[in-house]
Amino acid sequence: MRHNGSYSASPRIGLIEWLPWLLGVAAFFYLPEYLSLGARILVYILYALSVDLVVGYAGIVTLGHSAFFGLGAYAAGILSAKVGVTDPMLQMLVAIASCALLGAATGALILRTRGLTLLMLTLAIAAILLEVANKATSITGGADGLSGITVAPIFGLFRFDLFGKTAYWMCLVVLFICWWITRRIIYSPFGASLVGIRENHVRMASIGSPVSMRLLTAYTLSAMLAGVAGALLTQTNQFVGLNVLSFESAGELLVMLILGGVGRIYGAFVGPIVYMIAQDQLAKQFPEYWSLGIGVLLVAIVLFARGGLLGIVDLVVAHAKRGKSAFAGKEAP
Amino acid sequence: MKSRTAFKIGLGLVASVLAMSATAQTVKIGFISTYSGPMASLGEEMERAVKLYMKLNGDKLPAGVKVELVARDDGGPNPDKGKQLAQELIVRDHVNFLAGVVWTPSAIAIAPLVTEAKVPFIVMNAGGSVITTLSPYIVRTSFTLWQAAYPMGQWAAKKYKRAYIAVSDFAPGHDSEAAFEKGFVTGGGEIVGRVRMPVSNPDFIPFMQRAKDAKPDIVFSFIPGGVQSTQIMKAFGDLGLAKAGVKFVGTGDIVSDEELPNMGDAPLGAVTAHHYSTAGDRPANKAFLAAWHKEYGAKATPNFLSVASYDGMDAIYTAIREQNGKIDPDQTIAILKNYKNPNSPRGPIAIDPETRDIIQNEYIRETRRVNGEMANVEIETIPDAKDYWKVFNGKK
Amino acid sequence: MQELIASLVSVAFHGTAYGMILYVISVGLSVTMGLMGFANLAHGVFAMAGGYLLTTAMDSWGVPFPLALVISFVLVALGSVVLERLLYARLYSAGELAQVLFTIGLIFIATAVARLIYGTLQQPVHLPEYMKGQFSLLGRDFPTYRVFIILFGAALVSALWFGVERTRFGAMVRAAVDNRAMAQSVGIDTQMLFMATFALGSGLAGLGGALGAEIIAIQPSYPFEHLIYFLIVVAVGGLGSLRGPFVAALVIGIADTACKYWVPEFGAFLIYVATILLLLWRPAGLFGRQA
Amino acid sequence: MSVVLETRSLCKRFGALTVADHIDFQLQAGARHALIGPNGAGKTTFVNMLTGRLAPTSGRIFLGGEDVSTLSQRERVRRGLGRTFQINSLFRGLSVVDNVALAVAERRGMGGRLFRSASSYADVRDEAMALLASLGLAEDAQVNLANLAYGKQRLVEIAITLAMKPRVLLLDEPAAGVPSIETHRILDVLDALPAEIGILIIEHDMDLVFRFAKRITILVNGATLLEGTPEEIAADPRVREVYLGERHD
Repeated sequence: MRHNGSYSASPRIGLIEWLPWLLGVAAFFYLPEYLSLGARILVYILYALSVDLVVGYAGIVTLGHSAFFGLGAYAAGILSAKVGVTDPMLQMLVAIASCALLGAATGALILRTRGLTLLMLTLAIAAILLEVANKATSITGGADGLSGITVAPIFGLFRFDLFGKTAYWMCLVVLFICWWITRRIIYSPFGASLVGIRENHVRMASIGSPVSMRLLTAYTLSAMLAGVAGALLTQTNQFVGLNVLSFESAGELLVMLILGGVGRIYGAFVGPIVYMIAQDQLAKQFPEYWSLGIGVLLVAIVLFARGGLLGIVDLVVAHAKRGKSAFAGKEAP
Repeated sequence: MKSRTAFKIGLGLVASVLAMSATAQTVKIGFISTYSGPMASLGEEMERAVKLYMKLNGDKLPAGVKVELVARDDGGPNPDKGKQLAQELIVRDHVNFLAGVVWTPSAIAIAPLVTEAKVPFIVMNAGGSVITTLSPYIVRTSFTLWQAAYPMGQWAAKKYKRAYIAVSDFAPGHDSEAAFEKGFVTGGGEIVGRVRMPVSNPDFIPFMQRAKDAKPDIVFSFIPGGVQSTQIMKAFGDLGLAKAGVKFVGTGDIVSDEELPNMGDAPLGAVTAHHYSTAGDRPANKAFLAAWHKEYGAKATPNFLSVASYDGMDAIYTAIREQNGKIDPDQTIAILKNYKNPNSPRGPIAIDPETRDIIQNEYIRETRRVNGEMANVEIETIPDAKDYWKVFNGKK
Repeated sequence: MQELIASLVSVAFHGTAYGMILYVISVGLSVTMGLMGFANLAHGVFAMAGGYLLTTAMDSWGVPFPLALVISFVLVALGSVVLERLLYARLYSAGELAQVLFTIGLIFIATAVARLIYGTLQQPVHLPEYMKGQFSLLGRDFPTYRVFIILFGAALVSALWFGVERTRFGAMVRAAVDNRAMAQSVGIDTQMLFMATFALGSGLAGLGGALGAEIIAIQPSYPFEHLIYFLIVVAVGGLGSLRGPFVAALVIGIADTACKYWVPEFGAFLIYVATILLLLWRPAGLFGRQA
Repeated sequence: MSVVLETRSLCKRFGALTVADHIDFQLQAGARHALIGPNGAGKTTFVNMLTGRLAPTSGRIFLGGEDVSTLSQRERVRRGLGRTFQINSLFRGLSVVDNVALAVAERRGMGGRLFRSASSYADVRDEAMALLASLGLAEDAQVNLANLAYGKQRLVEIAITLAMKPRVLLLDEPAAGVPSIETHRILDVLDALPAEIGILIIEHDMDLVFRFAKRITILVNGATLLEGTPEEIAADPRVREVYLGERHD
């Protein structure tokens, strides 16, 4: 099922859309030793969701979203390690604000361009942040990473523990809030207009849509989401390293997203879950074959299954439905 | 309904299979090192040493006690990966010891975890001075960069006046820069220039050119050993610094023993300070080398990472023996604080009870051709070298 | 003063050598992107393959250095044709996102294959004796091999330009870059042309990777690590142009070396900032046609 | 009658090539005006300058008496300038009704609302549905546009533009690609367009032009050759000269 803002489709949250949250809560009770992996997965889901908003919905092909993920992570980390602000909510707010600023400022400059130029600009901006983080050793820790991050208990009550219980809940709740907001945005007239821009930006401009402004808004919102994800990563790891800003990790995130399916919200859920669990189980034993497999999978998806895993599910469901359509009533549009 | 029950059972199964913990008499050692990425050779040197020690010393364990090594790859200097692996080793695998760790940043990132989980952590390579101060559960059997670079500076100051410093831009590099500078400047030398180079895969030529153009008497360098040491040696040679009368000095990393055969003549005459060289003329070292060659072939060469890992395992085995296989973290640390080995391949070593850091001999070595092979020949010994950073700064 | 001149000469020399390598690697990317409109992020794979072929040819097959360079060029060009026919060609009309993801997938595969065959270590290049040491000119020493790179690069660039300006093949490429539909309508077999250009561009990348193995270390993460520099050369130079990337590569090579020499504390920061400013000023690059 | 769209001495050059050469043009309110000319005469360039997609090299454009020469596309749309495209320019991944609703929403100025869901704006949907019904597309409202027959896609093209409630409508070859036996459906739709809209049509199908237009301007080599009623144009010998061969290729 694709989730698009539409003037004729109901935005009600379907039953199946509650499934991930059910699983999320169940995992806490059934897999207590895997909570830190779980928290990391939740963070990457949020990160993927933010990328889906720009790449999948607004159609902005960016390779530089790690800039915002990294900025959020470093903002929270620096605030704690260098300024001494340990309150997680405050860290989160500062991360969001700085990503909003960077997103708006860079977006205003680069979203006028398209194609290779845009790709290059997003890449270069992420590269600049990486270089700054690498060289401003006294603030960021440089290649050593930023350690000495302490995070105070949430609301003074819940301490971040070794097993990652608190971190897991924090990530789950924050992801839930961000998902809810993102979903509303996608189903709003604004979200519909983003899809319009993705499908045909020339025509959107000709019907009087402020295309650049819409893209800038989407870009900034997405930057903020990525910033939240980054800050969460810092708080769960209590450490920030340069690789949050690296091109490899940006590429890896795109892999997760395309694996799940682009432009359909839940692709951002399915992708990281499948990818990271597989990685946890397989990558340790077969590091070489792991990246070989990822590469082959990516090529295969691009060539044969552009919609990712969820796209395949759609096809199967559509096929099954067609089989019984003589009895089934109206088919969902 | 049915499917939900099935789901619950499935989850439960997965959880219980994965949660199978260590049996009573198995001591688990979580070992983190680098097996992939450009620095993969480092992990191999360490793991070979650990496995060799375990193979040769199985009989030194108390009856019924087994040691299990759980090895993990951090893929290079990725502190967050290292930290994540440590967390998993502690929480999922319930290890009794953490060991290994090539990179100082990773060790720093892991420190708070071992404090919270009370898991003794034996650092087998990472040489940043600060590490042992970050947790009471950290013991180091390798070295610190201050230990090598400070005496190197003192030694160089007696012969040369002008030094150029070129180090990798991360904590160990910064440490060695500060340590060399302190030793060299206190001894009356002058630093004529400095540069910090990227940590992975740089082209050293522009940096060495810059060093050459500053016209120093010596270039002091630290880079994370392995293949990079060959690269920097090549750059030093190609730019003709030696021909221009510039001496290359550094910590032992720039002339790692296992890379010496690849370097050609470039390192001839380089002077380095280090705690281990395969050319070290000690019975313990000879025995160690013999065992190594027997196990891994005549061409395989151990290096300082191997020795630190070998000694680290000896420390762990000592702790296991003295507690008869029942590992209590605090008691372990108490035992390790007083660990001594007069017959390590690198000479006598001991853990400083005050700082939990290593005390060992530092050797000033010159790279020479011995019997047609390049070797780091020990020419001076500085006995019982501590971590000078802690000495000067009163840190524990 | 004397010292300043000495440093300027060093920077210009090493920067030019680096720039030559960047150009030989990237020029193919510029032409294929301009010609086929394909966002090929995996171009660095060909350069890496060239580097590995060089070291393998020399160390395992005992091939002398000059012949090893030829082998790198030829084998990479041939290999790229297979890839082009089997995979790339299916995506010429696909969207940019699909192309980007596809080529990232290729990078993952290449990285893994390189690791499986060669391990993770940087490949040492054992240059022949006559390429080692220094070359004295005007009282200064220059590393011989880098002098060779500059001379070889210059010769290659001249040959390439001459070829594209003066041969029939070159004329067809230029026509197709200018206007594909037009070229097709006057009877140019664009499919063959794509294939040949792709092979040439990839072969050059392989040659550049081999030639530059001393400067840009050959190891599995090569295609990821240096991608941004290859892309900068193309984006700054302008798509589909031969001269643009040359100017861009030299400027970037020299600027990068200058930064390392004088302000190493800034790293590549200044290069990236300059790239962004330039692309904002001229989105199609220095020599590209502005939309 | 009043002038709703006017250009004064509009020029466009690409390097040495002049594609619009001092064009003075007036469109009356409620006009049915056609712009014709041989291929490469600069018709599409002219339309692109009117809408603001291309900036003229010199000259001015007035919309309802206001100088809009430097305004963005969006500003001109808001002032009542609508256009259709020669090659379908639609939102292929969306349903037909959403194609139109996007335009309705933008006109009403709520296309950028962030929080309430799009489907809660029933008035937007109803207006879009009504418009589709008026073009005979009510049945197809929920169909994915990419699955719609080509001729109907041409109608959606017009529907989107009408949703903007334009005062001036620029139709760029509305019948392009539609088999000639079906152009009558397009013509029916055009005939039924609200009388108050000033329409400028660019079309190669001369039957359609002569049946629809009340006034015709001929553009040759970027300059106005002639303007007049269909009868005057048909009678002018210069037209035959320009079009000789053109209509037979």
